[in-house]
Amino acid sequence: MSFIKKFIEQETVNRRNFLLASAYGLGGVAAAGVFGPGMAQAASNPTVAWSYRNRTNPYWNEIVSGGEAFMDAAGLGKDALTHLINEGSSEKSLADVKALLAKTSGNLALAIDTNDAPNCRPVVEAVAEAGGYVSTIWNKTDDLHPWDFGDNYVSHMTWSDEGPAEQTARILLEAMGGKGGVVHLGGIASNNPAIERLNGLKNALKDYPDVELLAAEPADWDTQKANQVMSAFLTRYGDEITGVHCANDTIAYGVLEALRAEGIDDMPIVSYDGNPQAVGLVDEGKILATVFTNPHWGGGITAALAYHAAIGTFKPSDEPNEHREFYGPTILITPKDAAEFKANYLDNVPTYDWTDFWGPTNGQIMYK
Amino acid sequence: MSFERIKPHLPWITLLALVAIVGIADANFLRPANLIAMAADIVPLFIMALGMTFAIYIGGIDLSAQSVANMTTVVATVTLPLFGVGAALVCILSGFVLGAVSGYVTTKLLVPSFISTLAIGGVAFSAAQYLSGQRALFMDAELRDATFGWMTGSSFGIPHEIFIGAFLVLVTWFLQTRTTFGRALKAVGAGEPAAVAAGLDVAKIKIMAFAVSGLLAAVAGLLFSVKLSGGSPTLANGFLLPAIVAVLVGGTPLTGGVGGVINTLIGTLIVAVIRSSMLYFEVDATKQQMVFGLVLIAAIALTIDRTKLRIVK
Amino acid sequence: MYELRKVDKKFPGVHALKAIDFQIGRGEIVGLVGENGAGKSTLMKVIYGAYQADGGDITIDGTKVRFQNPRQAMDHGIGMVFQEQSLITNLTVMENIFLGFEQQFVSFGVINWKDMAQAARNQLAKVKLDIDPATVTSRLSFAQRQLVELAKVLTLEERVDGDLVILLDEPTSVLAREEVELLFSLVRDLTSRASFIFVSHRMDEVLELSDRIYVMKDGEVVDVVAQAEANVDDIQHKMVGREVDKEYYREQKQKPYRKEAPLVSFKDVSHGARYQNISFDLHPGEVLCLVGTEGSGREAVLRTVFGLETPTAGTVSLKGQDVTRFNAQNGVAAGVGYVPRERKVEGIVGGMNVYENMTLSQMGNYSKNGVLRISEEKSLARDWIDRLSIKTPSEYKDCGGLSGGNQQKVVLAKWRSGGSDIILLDHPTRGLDIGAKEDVYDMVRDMSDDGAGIILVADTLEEAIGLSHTIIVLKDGIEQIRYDCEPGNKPSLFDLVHHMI
Amino acid sequence: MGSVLTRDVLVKWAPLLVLIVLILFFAAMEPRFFSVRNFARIGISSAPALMVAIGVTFIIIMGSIDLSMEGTVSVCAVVFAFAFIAMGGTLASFAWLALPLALLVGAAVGLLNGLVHVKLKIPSFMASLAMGFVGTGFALLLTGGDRIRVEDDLFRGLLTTRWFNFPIMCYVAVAFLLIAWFIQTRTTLGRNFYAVGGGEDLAHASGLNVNKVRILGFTLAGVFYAVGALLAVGRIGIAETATGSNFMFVSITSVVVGGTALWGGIGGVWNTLIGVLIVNVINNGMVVIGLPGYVQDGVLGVLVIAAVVLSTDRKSVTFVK
Repeated sequence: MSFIKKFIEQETVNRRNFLLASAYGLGGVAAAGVFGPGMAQAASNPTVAWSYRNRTNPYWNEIVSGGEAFMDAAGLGKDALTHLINEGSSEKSLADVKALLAKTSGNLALAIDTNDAPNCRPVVEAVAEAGGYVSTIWNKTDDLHPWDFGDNYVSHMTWSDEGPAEQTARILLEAMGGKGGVVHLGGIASNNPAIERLNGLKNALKDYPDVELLAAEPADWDTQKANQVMSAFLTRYGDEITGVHCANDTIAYGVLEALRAEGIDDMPIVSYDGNPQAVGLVDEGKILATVFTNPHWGGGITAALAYHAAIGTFKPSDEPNEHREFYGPTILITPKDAAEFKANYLDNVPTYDWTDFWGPTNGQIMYK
Repeated sequence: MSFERIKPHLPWITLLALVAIVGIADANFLRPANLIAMAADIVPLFIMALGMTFAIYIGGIDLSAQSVANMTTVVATVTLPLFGVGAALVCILSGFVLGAVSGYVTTKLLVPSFISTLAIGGVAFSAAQYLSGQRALFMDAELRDATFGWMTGSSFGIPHEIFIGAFLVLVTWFLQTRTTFGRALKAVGAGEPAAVAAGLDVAKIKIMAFAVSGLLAAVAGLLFSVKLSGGSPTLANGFLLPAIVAVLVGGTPLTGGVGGVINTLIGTLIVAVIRSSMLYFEVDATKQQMVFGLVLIAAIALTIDRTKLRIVK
Repeated sequence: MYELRKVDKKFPGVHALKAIDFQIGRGEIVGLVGENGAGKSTLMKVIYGAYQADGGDITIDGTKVRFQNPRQAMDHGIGMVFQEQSLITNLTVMENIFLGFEQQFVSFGVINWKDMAQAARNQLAKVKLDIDPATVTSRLSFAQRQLVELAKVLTLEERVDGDLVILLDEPTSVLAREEVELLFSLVRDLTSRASFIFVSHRMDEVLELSDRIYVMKDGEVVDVVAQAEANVDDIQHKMVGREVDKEYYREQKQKPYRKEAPLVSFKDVSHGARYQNISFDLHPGEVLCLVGTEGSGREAVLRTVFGLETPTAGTVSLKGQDVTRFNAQNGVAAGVGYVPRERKVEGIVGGMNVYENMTLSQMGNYSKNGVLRISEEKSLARDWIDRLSIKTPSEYKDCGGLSGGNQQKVVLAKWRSGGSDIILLDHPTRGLDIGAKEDVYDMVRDMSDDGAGIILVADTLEEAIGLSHTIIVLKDGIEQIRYDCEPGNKPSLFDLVHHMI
Repeated sequence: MGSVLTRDVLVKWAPLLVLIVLILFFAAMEPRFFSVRNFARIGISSAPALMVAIGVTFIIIMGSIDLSMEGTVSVCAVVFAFAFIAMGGTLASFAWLALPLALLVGAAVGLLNGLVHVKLKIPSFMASLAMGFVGTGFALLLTGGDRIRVEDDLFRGLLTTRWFNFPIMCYVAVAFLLIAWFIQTRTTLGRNFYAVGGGEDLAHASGLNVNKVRILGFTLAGVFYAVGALLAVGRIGIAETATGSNFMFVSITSVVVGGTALWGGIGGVWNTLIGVLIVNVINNGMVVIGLPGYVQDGVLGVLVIAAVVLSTDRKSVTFVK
């Protein structure tokens, strides 16, 4: 009857909160607590939450596993991590964050991908106003910076995809012998990573004048859509296609299956993200390269940053800018190192030091 | 008091019961600040649901609402530097026109609204992608605050979104109950052949209903765009199903002529409460969607007034 | 053989059946008459199992039975031929006949269409209908469909041991006279196989067909009359509980119309295959009746006047203005009011209340800049509720919940209060009881006195003759003959029928 | 009568004409579109969609609607994959039992869907929408978000083995199409769908157990969703919570484009075949002729409207909602 037990515990806590609120009320401070911005937080026991897109994507599962690993390492227990799932809806993302802020009275350490870049500002503003601490990854508009929010906006991490995508593209183009035609299957067209990964390919193509970019179509990060788009590409370009550049691993799966249906099993393909399944395929040589962004570490460290800022382990505003906005780690995986990589990162997930916040990062974010 | 007498009041009784249940679980939920914030956050979704109400009220559906809102976030962001406040007008007008086109395709070309609005939604989505150059755009913060700051500020501790929502409820409620248009809508929804035989221009009324739906979807997109200070062709994703659910849970069934904007207000709040209750009851991440579905079935089973449904299809 | 004893049925607030005793013998045809709301339809629903009685016994050949649903009643040989169209039009004739009982043609899960077609042919032969059983029902005429419905019920014969009881609910309402004759002779033939309960508002038909007649009023059987002793006046008296005006159709109130500028004028108007070269003038105060069988073009003429149909040739003018664009809005604006046959579908909007229905066609008069003046609407509604003595608790009552007669009054009030002076009546008394019919006749006379022109498609020929100043007989879309009908100099039924067919 | 018959014939064949015109159009724009290999590709993308669309066709013929297919497909796919792996992971072992198991699960989910709709008296739109959430949620609960790979070469033969240039999954789809056609024309249940769609109250008054027909209809639809799920897994070799996504709007659009009316009683599985092919030909054709990605949604929308306009018997319709 854990439910009842939990219920009673909650009730006790609530009553205390309620009494506290009333006490403030007598002192005339309640208005600030109820309507105004939150009070300075006591650095004890913040709720730790991860807000992400969904659970149907291996990438986010890795993120979650990292978050949970951090919770265990910090002695909080992984069940204590609160999950906010936005299902691809910025509206739900924001509403959930606000609801959680209300529930925890702002005593919150939040790690979040805000789903769409414009959603980042209201989320950060809401957290800052309530006195919580937030670390973001991926989606953020360029005009928004952690240092504009004192301590409450702890950090933003993103991955510079253009460079690694260019690296994979070069591997692909080399495998194609520097000639022929390449097609690109991208993510949701307006997503930042999708744009950067295509740019990476375009950058690499400048050095390979004999390779033609036949087409670039969005496949929405979706295996089935990628499968259909690839089929249609095969019709349109047939043998002209001598290489496929995929914006991520899930797209590559769809592409592989479309090729498999045609009995083609030697097409050079590269992808991105470094999912375990994709790493396996790299090991088998079916994918020539993918880029590991270490979502496990990303998931853990983002939660760790927010948590440690919340409990006062470090003071974000004392940190230099490169500790507030930085690129995450990327590891290029090719058939040569796939087996080793698999052994090191996937079969045995390394035990990370969750207080080494900036060790593996890749420098401050540069805006163009 | 017999059950029959209670029936019409079931939607808001359900709402109160849900609020009470969550409140008992965690009294924090009942803090005025929380309730107000929750209400304010649901406003863009509510505005879309409000528009959807008109389409459903005449027995149709508007599946283009989300795409229209998506498009408006882009249009608003793109046109803000060009037209200032005029950007709002451009948004509203484009939503109105797209809705009217859906209505035209439905009434004149006899394509069921389920398909016609889905198709027009595709057109709106394409337009959004084209206009945005397929990337997320953001508004200049100063320009936004100068032009639309009033939308997202707050007075007396109450966010302006709530005033906007309340204003639109009043307007649409007035439209529904006190105007010839609202009366005609009811007639078309409840008995289209009779409305024809009474000499009403049914096609025009239906086109207008879809146009209003498109218009309000555009307003929802505009407000959301201002709130998030940017636009993207996928920004409003995830609005559609909750908006439809809000209308249905409020007690406006798809058979038409029953329910209305007040029902949608209650329905939206029910959706908001169910959604936050996931947090308050700490429902496991992998179970949330299933629980949402189950609670939804229970809520709909409670709130729909079956006496008005001749046949349950 | 089939008997109800002291059967009671109560609904919330209504005691619908009060200790009904009812019996029917083998091969008997029993008529069932009563005003709307007298309990006829409730009684029928109890008989065929749609409702369950609250008290009393139902026995077949002395054995007590109780039906939970129509299916169980069918298994005991009780079948129902429904009022209106109850065949599913997208199915074939044979599928309709065996709907719900396909199992007999199924082996190993597969329907044997050949067997079913043969069996259907046998059923159709019983009603002397020679059509391909694989025809899709929507292609049949109304009369054919009525016969198919009868054939469908007659399948009980094969399915059930023992005797059949077949309920006929208003089977003649969509039939022309000669089709009615055909149906009646068929029913008489079939008494060798089944007993019939015949329900109709057409008193003459009930008298003609039935061996005995049950008269119901207020949920009770007030009398049982044998055919020989029955006469229309007596029965009507018992049904209504008051004296029925001898001058049923208010002939004494008929005044000559004013031969001034016509309200409606048709000059050689044609509409494809529906009607050709129709010309007439409708004057203020005139009641013009279009007479003909189903499909003779009378409804199409009405709908053209209202603007729902666009003619292919000829000139239509309303109050001297030629109509160029045919749509209902223009019709209403010119003062045309349309009282459709499908009252519940086209006449009133169920789900809207009395005042909303009354102003539906004239919201412009009760609004400014699109904003309604609801208090004025309500007072209008109260006014007309009084004037037409509409039986409703208030102007807030949902029109869908009113009785047929009162719904019709609301429809008429809608047009009259809006100042419409060209009134199109399509079967205005269809399905109404006598009291309500008389009210409608009164209203027709009142409107005519006020100078409104009325085009009528009547429910019965008697009604047409009784009410009209002018009768035009149509056949296959072509005018056959035209009668002037001053009181005392009216054409006979025979005259009309002669030209109709 | 002559003119009536011509019109009827035209109405009956209109969807097919639309399909042929589309194929000719795309072939004219890009000759490579018109090749057996491309038709096989269209066949592969159509096969799972066709199964799901056939399932919902039965529901739509009854005049109801089913929006639960995304959840049902995901649940069936995931359960199948788990069972398949657990029982040996190859068709050569007892793992083949996972195939009928998936169909059973589909039937069970469909049955539940029908029960919620009929027994709780909730209109099918709402009931199935909510049940769709439950289904997707349940699939998520089962997988915890993981993807399950189904690598067995025998099973993947659905995609990789070809007879006459078309992979086996196309033949499986055709076989189930024929089964659906048989159900539609030769069984009581199939005919009763039309009766319910043509006039539910009348069918009820004729002694038809309408509720039973409805529940069986949803159950049958569930079975076809399960077949769709199997083919979807066969196509990409992965079962996941997202296996069912995007099926809802595509399948209903296909059904309507094929000429089955949303108000019930008209249409059938052959219409659905044509509808599915029309939608997939458009999708394939747009990429093949090199239409930019961002206009594809809009073009699809316009073409769908055009196809529905051309392929619906509009004379039989008085008004549309």
